Amino acid sequence: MDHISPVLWQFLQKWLTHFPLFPPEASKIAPQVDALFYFMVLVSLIGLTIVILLIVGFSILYSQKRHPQAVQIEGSTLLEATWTIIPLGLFLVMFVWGALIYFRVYTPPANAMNIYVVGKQWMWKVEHPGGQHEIDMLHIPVGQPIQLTLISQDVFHSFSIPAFRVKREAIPGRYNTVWFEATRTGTFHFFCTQYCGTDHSKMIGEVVVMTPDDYKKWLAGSTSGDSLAQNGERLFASLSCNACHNARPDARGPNLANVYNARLTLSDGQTVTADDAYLRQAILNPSQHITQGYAPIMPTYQGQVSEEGVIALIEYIKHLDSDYRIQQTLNTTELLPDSEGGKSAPASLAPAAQKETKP
Amino acid sequence: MSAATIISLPDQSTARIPKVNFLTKENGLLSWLLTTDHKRIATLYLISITFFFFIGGALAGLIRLELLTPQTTLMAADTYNKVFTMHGVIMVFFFLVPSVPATIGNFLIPMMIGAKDLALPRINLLSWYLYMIAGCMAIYTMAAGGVDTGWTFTTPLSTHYLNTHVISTGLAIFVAGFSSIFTGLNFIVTIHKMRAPGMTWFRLPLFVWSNYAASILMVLGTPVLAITLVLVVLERTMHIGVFDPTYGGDPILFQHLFWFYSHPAVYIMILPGMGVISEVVSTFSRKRVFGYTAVAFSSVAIAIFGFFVWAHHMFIMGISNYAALVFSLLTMLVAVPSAIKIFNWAFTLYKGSITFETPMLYAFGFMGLFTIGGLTGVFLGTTGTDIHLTETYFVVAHFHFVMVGGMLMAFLSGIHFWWPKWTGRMYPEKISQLAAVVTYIGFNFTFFPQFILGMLGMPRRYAAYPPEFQALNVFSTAGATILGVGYLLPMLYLTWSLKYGEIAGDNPWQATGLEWQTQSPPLTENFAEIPIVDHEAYDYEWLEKQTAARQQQEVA
Amino acid sequence: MTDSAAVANSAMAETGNSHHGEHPPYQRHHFETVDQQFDATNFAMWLFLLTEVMFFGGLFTAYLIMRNWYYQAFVAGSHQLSIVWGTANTAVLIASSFTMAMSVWSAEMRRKKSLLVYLCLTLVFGLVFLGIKGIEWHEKWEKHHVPGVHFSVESFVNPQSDPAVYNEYHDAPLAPDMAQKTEEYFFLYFAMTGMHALHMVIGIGILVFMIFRARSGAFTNGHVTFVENFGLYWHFVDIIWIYLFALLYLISRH
Amino acid sequence: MNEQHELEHHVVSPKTYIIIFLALLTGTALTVLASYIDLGEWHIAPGITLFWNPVVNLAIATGKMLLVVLFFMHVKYSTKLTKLTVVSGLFMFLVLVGMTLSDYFTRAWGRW
Ligand code: HEA
Ligand code: HEA
Ligand code: HEC
Ligand code: CUA
Ligand SMILES: [Cu+2]
Repeated sequence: MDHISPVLWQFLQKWLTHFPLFPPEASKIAPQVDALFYFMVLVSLIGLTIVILLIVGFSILYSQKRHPQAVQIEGSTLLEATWTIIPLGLFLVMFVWGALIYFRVYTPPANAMNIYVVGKQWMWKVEHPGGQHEIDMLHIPVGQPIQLTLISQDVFHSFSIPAFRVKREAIPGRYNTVWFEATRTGTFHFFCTQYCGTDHSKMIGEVVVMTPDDYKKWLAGSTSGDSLAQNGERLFASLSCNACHNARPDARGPNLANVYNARLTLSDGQTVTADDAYLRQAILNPSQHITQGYAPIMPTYQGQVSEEGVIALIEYIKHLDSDYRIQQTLNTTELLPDSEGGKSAPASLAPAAQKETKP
Repeated sequence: MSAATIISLPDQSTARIPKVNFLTKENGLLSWLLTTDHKRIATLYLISITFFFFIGGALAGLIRLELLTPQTTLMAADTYNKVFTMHGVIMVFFFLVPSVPATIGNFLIPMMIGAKDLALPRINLLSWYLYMIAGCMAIYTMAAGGVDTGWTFTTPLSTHYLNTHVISTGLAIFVAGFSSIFTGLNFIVTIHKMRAPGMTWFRLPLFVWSNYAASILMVLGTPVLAITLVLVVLERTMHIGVFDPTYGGDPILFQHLFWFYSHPAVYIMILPGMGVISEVVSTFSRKRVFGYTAVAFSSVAIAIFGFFVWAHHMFIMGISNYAALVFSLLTMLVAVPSAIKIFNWAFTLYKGSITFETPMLYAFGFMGLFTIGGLTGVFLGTTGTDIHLTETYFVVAHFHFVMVGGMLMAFLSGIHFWWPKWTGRMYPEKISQLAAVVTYIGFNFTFFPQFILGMLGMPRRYAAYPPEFQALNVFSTAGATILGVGYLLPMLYLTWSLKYGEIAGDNPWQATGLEWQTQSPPLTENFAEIPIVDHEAYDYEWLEKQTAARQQQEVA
Repeated sequence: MTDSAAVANSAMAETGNSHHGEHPPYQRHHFETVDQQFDATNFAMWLFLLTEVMFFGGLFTAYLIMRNWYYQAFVAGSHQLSIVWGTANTAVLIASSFTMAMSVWSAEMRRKKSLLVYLCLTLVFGLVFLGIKGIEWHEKWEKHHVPGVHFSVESFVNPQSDPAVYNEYHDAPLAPDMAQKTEEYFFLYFAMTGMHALHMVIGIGILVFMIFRARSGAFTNGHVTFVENFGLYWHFVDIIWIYLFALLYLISRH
Repeated sequence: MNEQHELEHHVVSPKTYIIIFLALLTGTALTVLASYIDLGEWHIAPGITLFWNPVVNLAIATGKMLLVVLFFMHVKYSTKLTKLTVVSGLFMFLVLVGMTLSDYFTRAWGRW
């Protein structure tokens, strides 16, 4: 060993010890994805081994030296059917198994805590419901389903957390969602994986998974004062949405209280659910879907309000149930000390969790 | 591997290359530039795509050098982006799509079916000119500063957020697309209408079948790419269009239209290569391809099903989950015909009489590497695992395994196999066997680590990456150097053999195809008289009788 | 299968009894028979039309999606198109298709004079079509309805400002954001009719060339391939227009 | 050889062409008329409605297309191969449009 130059030796040592062959499994879905992955690796290895064995075996057995005269064979329907049906069967197993995981990853549970993520060239802006903003960082509590609502301000980006085995494209003009539940604390990379221009490779950030207690502390420490919904309320007033959307009987626009997740009937007879995507559409392209009984008079706010503004508005509308006044005074900071006694589940902090009470 | 070859070279002391052949028929530059002879056009193509391959290869070298270190040491991020974009564009549209069809296919299809030329010789020449025009536009783009969209032109990045040469690249690909359409169209017409008497569909060599299938894809898929690029160009110039949400468009629509072509395009890239493998495996095991009909139909099945799976490139983009389900299922179906082919080739060896000349070595390389590449394709086609693996180096490794490990191997296999027919001279066997082994080793070193990188989550198209990925990247770069040598070697010794190679004679491999029954290099009209076909493809007994009869004649 | 058998048979028959000199001058050397040549070029033309179908297919897909999303904008945009001009143009193009079919028939019957007449008629109809298209486009230009170039939504947010259209359809004003989407409609309108017109221009170029050739009797000597294939192209362009007319002009007139 | 050619190669009579021509003009008149009448709609299921106007519109266009293809373009008298080419063109067109739209239409299903 002495012959090897110390520099090279250090280098080798560093490599051999820092040689991850396998990413950490840090979310609830990760072991499930990996199980499928290993199943597929196994099947592939077996398939590959069979192919290689056949080729090498026949090459040895029937090389010209050993077997100078070839025997002409037409084929064999039985054999061919075998290697049609067996791979097909295996592939179908993979398909079904994969589809189950896919639906799980892209169907957030009802109690998930919602965090908004806005991608732009070349950074990630994370908006917590409590009003905390982060750039290229994402703080989350362990053991709590987190739903990310992703949108891009310009081009396609893609939010990928390898340790959680989840990834979702952030595209302009539309919300995409993904969810996960971290199972261990720590810091993990997240990447922008969709090519998005010059500094694509700099759109890297870190997910910090914390214990619920640490998370609470972090929330308290990094609040900017107002929650998203409160920002939304301010916008609602300054954009004079309330000129039309107010509870007065002569209001020109529909009452927005409890509109979130309600079934709406449109003027062309179709019905839609007023989810995030619908609300966003209603603000930016109001005339695309006209609610029954109203005139298409709402102006578009395209260009007047940023993606973050839209998010705040939506967050505000989400919380517009009859007792929203009380809600609005709920400041995350003030709430924190209370919850320490007893029901300490961080879920109760998240505004998103409050909608559970709704049917 | 030494004495036990089936090469039946003529007596080298007396052997001569026929004085009249397609290479010597006319002389002068103009006779080449205005030729309508499919073999000459194939030669022109061969030279031009080799040129582009080495440009693309040099760019690949730059990519690998940059990725040696985690930081952007060699070049700035936007230079890197241009480099991989041009690498992808050149390799896909200017090398791999025309590789086997426009060179080997062009050279062989008329001969294999016993015709004097393709049905539309002037269109064939036109398609080469279109290719060259497109090529010049691509070179111009590079010289003028390049383009950094990635070869997939994702909107709205390509339409509004870049100020590089998107338009000239788009138009270059548009023109190259029409070159490819005309080639495909020509093949289909030729195969339908120009077959020699007695050459029924089920007597066609499998190479013809697979090129036929690829041609269907070219004819039906490429126009969609063309119109998509036109729309991108319009959107870029007029600042209004159907792809950018700011103007009310839908970027996912672009993805649909782009992949409607570009998924079938990957089968355009692989099918002709599969045809080469069928010919080579049969010849060097001196045995009829196992299950001829299954192999023939699997080509057509790939071509047809290949059209129904395009959205597997969009699983995480926010297409409907139900659509993802359907496209994933169909992806599984399209993988099966490839499996059929692999096993049928393997069983062609069974009870054969196998020798291991260079084309056969490359063919073995193809079978192993394509199986790995294809099976990892299934990982990506499975929705659940694709979420994790998409847009990482796993994908990069997948497609290099199928495109480089698959198609490029097949291309080299075919070039070596038909080199004696094309030039009348043999390539040097020993050194070329060495080159085949070197490429195989280099290839695995380069691209296998990338699977692990992808599993670890390293995103593709990254100029700089977190240091924990470095070790595997160093492996990969080292492998690429070996690989580069592996590709440089054939270039050198094949050129050498043009002058010094042994004279090959009509049928050095004792193969059965019609192309081997004429002189090497062939006449301009291919055959002294149009053959009448009375035997199946790969009928070695027929060949033996034929040879015996000829020997008798010579004795008499 | 049958046609290939036919080719094979006639090839054999020919090797039996014909000498080299007997080939008609228009037979290219690499074909065995004139029939084979005709079949091959005809089939090639069909394949080319296949690519054209897919080429326009991309545009139609985009159109269908946008129309679904922005239905009102598409209706309002469509009302801006003149149904009279549109119908007239459809009739003109159908007529030119008819005369083209008759040209092919004349060539097959070896009637040089009638071939020339029908070809010229086709040419005239083609030019008339482009002329009308030009008038329509010009109108769009005047009304600021060319997307990307000082596009104005005035006629849509305030239909009364455009009395000619308003008096006919009494369109309700569009909300500003929907009105903006009419630009999307006109983008597709120009892309689709433009692409179609480009095909017409190319066709007209070939027509002129054909008329010159026909004057020297090129297509009335039994070799009708070129006329026949061009006819296919011309009819195809007609078919595209039939759909464009249905989709762009007739969205909702009631 | 030429006679043989003539036999194989069916020549459509001008009479047929005139009939088709008139039929096409009638079709054009019909679509224009139809577009001025509100043909109503069909509520297949809550939220899914079929409007008759575009359906009729496209049906007439398709009818016209068939006339042109079958008679003007002689497909009715052509080989199986030509017919197959035409059908495969239409089929691929429908695949492109249909499978793309299937994504758009199923996006609203479920919760996403
Ligand atoms: C020659 C080119 C080529 C070929 C042939 C293929 C073949 C296949 N490809 Fe690949 N693919 C590409 C080129 C190609 N691909 C490229 C260039 C990209 C990236 C584009 C980009 O984004 O830049 C890509 C990306 C890509 C993706 C998208 C990844 C992503 O971005 O998320 C997917 C997903 O489904 C996929 C799937 C497949 C499948 C299922 C096959 C199948 O056809 C493979 C079938 C073959 C086999 C299955 C092997 C043989 C089987 C056996 C021997 C049986 C073994 C035995 C048992 C199982 C018992 N490919
Ligand atoms: C036919 C297709 C083809 C071929 C043959 C290759 C060949 C190679 N490719 Fe390529 N590749 C693509 C198609 C292809 N690639 C595509 C479509 C992409 C995606 C682009 C995108 O994301 O938009 C891609 C992307 C891509 C990447 C990912 C870039 C990124 O995402 O950041 C990498 C990285 O390793 C890579 C490497 C290589 C290497 C090492 C080779 C080697 O096999 C090449 C070896 C050949 C040579 C080295 C040439 C011969 C030698 C010389 C000419 C001597 C001179 C050599 C030097 C100066 C070094 N390729
Ligand atoms: C000029 C009056 C007006 C103003 C200002 C206005 N709206 Fe509206 N809004 C309407 C009308 C009328 C409707 C119902 C018709 C429709 O769907 O477009 C509506 C519908 C909506 C809906 C859909 C809910 C439903 O029941 O259909 C949302 C959400 C909404 N508005 C939010 C906003 C927000 C947020 C603002 C301010 C940024 C705003 N509106 C400003 C008039 C207005
Ligand atoms: Cu953002 Cu890549
Ligand atoms: Cu694909």
